[in-house]
Amino acid sequence: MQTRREMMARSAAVASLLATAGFLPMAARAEWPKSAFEAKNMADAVKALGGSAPVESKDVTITGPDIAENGAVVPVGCATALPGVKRLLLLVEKNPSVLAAVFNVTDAVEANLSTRVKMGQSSNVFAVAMMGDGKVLYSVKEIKVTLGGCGG
Amino acid sequence: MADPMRIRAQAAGDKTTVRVLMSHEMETGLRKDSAGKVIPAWFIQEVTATHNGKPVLSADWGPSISKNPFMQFVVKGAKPGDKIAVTWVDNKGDKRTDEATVS
Amino acid sequence: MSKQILVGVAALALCAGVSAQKSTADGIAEYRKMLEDGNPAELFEAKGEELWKQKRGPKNASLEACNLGQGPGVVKGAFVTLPRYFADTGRVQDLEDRLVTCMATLQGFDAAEIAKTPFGRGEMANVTALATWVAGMSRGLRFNLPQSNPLERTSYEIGKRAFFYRAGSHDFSCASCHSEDGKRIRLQDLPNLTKNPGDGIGFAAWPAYRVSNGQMWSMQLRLNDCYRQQRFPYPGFASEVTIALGTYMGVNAKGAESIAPAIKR
Amino acid sequence: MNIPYRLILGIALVGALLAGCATGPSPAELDAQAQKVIKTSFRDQGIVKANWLDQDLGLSACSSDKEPDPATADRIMAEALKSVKWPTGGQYMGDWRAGEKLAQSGRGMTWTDTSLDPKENGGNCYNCHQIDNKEISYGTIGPSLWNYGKNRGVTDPAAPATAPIVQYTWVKLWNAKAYSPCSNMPRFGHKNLLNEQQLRDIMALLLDPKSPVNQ
Repeated sequence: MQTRREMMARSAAVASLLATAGFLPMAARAEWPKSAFEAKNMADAVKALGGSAPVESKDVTITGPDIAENGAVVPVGCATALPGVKRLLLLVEKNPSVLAAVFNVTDAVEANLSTRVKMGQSSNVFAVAMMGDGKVLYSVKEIKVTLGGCGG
Repeated sequence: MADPMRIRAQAAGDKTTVRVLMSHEMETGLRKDSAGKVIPAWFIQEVTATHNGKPVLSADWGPSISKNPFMQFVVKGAKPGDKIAVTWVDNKGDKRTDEATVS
Repeated sequence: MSKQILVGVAALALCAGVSAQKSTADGIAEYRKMLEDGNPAELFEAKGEELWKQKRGPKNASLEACNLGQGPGVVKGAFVTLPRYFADTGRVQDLEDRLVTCMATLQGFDAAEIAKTPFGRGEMANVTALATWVAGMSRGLRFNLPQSNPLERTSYEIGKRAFFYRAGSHDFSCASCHSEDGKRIRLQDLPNLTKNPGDGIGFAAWPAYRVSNGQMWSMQLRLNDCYRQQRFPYPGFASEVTIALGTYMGVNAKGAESIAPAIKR
Repeated sequence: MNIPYRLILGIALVGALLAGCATGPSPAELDAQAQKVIKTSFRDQGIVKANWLDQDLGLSACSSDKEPDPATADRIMAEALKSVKWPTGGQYMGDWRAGEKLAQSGRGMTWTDTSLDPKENGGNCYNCHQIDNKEISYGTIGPSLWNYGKNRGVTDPAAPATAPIVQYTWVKLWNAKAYSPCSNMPRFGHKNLLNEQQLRDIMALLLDPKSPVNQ
């Protein structure tokens, strides 16, 4: 385990290395997909990312708890074993910004990602896989958000 | 300058599980302070990861990602001693890169 | 629970309620388990370690000579013996109070100024990060507060009395919520702090990262917010009542394994 | 070693014996020290004043792990019952929907709140009680109130036959110490935590046959 001082010293070097290497995904994406994050539902978000109409599929998995003790941090994951996946998306149906995350995957990583999202209320959560052949597949899970604490 | 990330990269067989914790407010832009003024949006928009300098993953995030974000992914073929680096960039243009050695 | 089941047997409707409740409890347990891997408290531990080693303050010194009760610079094992009596200050101190003493004597910070700073700001945020790291250095160790000094025993007795002291608009005391086994507020389990609540529960879990607001909470902040919700007036940082309560809970937790810093709703 | 034996004896009998074998301050001295520590450790903050630490008879008699003696307990209950104000015009029932909202809210009377007006306060009910069983997030410090009215046979809260249970419930909400000297329940009416209309609304949540609690 290196010390953080070393890590910080290295970070500048790493950053410049990435810049000179011409960081491919960054260059390819150009910029943050604002319209997708402003979409009010899953279909619109997928459309804004250039995808077709999503179809429910058992080949995409969404993981998360049935009940979250607090909506501020809800652990969720998306995965698929299908070959040729380009992007994995996580969406929370009842959030003001429905799209939570877009993961642009390469062959060097598994199509299996986890993060934590905020949920304002109980809601459906979607995992979407955008495939290389143009197909868009999704699965859905309802996560309940409970009221916690004394509320004072 | 933003606080450092915590990156743990652990190899098991030919797969390396990477867990990243980032120090960030992830403010949605929808909350109000005690005086009723809207707190401006401030969140990480882009996350990228490299394995020995080679890009393996990038992500676009919205304000729905939790404060002090966590992300887990699995890199194929990474071995102990390899370097995993993660970079984030937020909507104000702040960025931070940290690196960990696969154990 | 057994009482609930008995009542359930008497009334079918209630019985259904119990089984629904059980699946809720399972769901919450699953949620908590999922959060354990990747506790943002780690970010604060890292910051605390750096603050401990960094030369700072008017005297441009690190905290590496700070005596937390195990000798100068000894961090491992200190957390599970605090609060305790310190001869140099002549009083019983908890971790945060002791850290402020070290910041004042070694680094030249103004202790009274730090004590007045709101939680999460300036040097107070640094005290919290330091406490988080110091606590983490005793992860897996068992609580064993000394009670050999008379002031330590007095602190325990005062803490016990403060624990049961009812007041405020709602007539609450600490004991209103924390003196019986198996109780909850909403879905939150309430540790019984009048005795040893077990490994990693109650006193053995704080500092903790609070998911609800994304903040790192030290024991002082934990007690401060308990008193807020108890509808009590504002307890001063490291005031005698907060340290006495720490002694009471810490002595009661004897033998419990520390999991601090934990992650909490 | 006869010290443990003497200790056990001391606990089993009276505090006087225990004091006899203790080496530090006596229990009475510790009581006085604790009072002093409590008085000096807190300060005013926002709407909450340091004098909120002051105790009446009931609170001081219920501030240890021991119950008050029977005479004191009787006095606390009698004084509590005397404190109860009955609703204007004998109107006990309000709107159960408003009652449910109050039951859900745990707000009010902390130093981060800004008003002492009961209108700003919640009832905190779900913090400690199961009420409508559709709400899964409920506390267990108090008993379940699911089917509160139904279980007590209330089909018409205005009927004379139900008057005793209606009045009992009003007293419980106004000053729970009338029935249990060290009750954990806040004295919602007596301490002006909820106003008369708010209490009526919670009454309806518990007793109205149309309330979801009684389905």
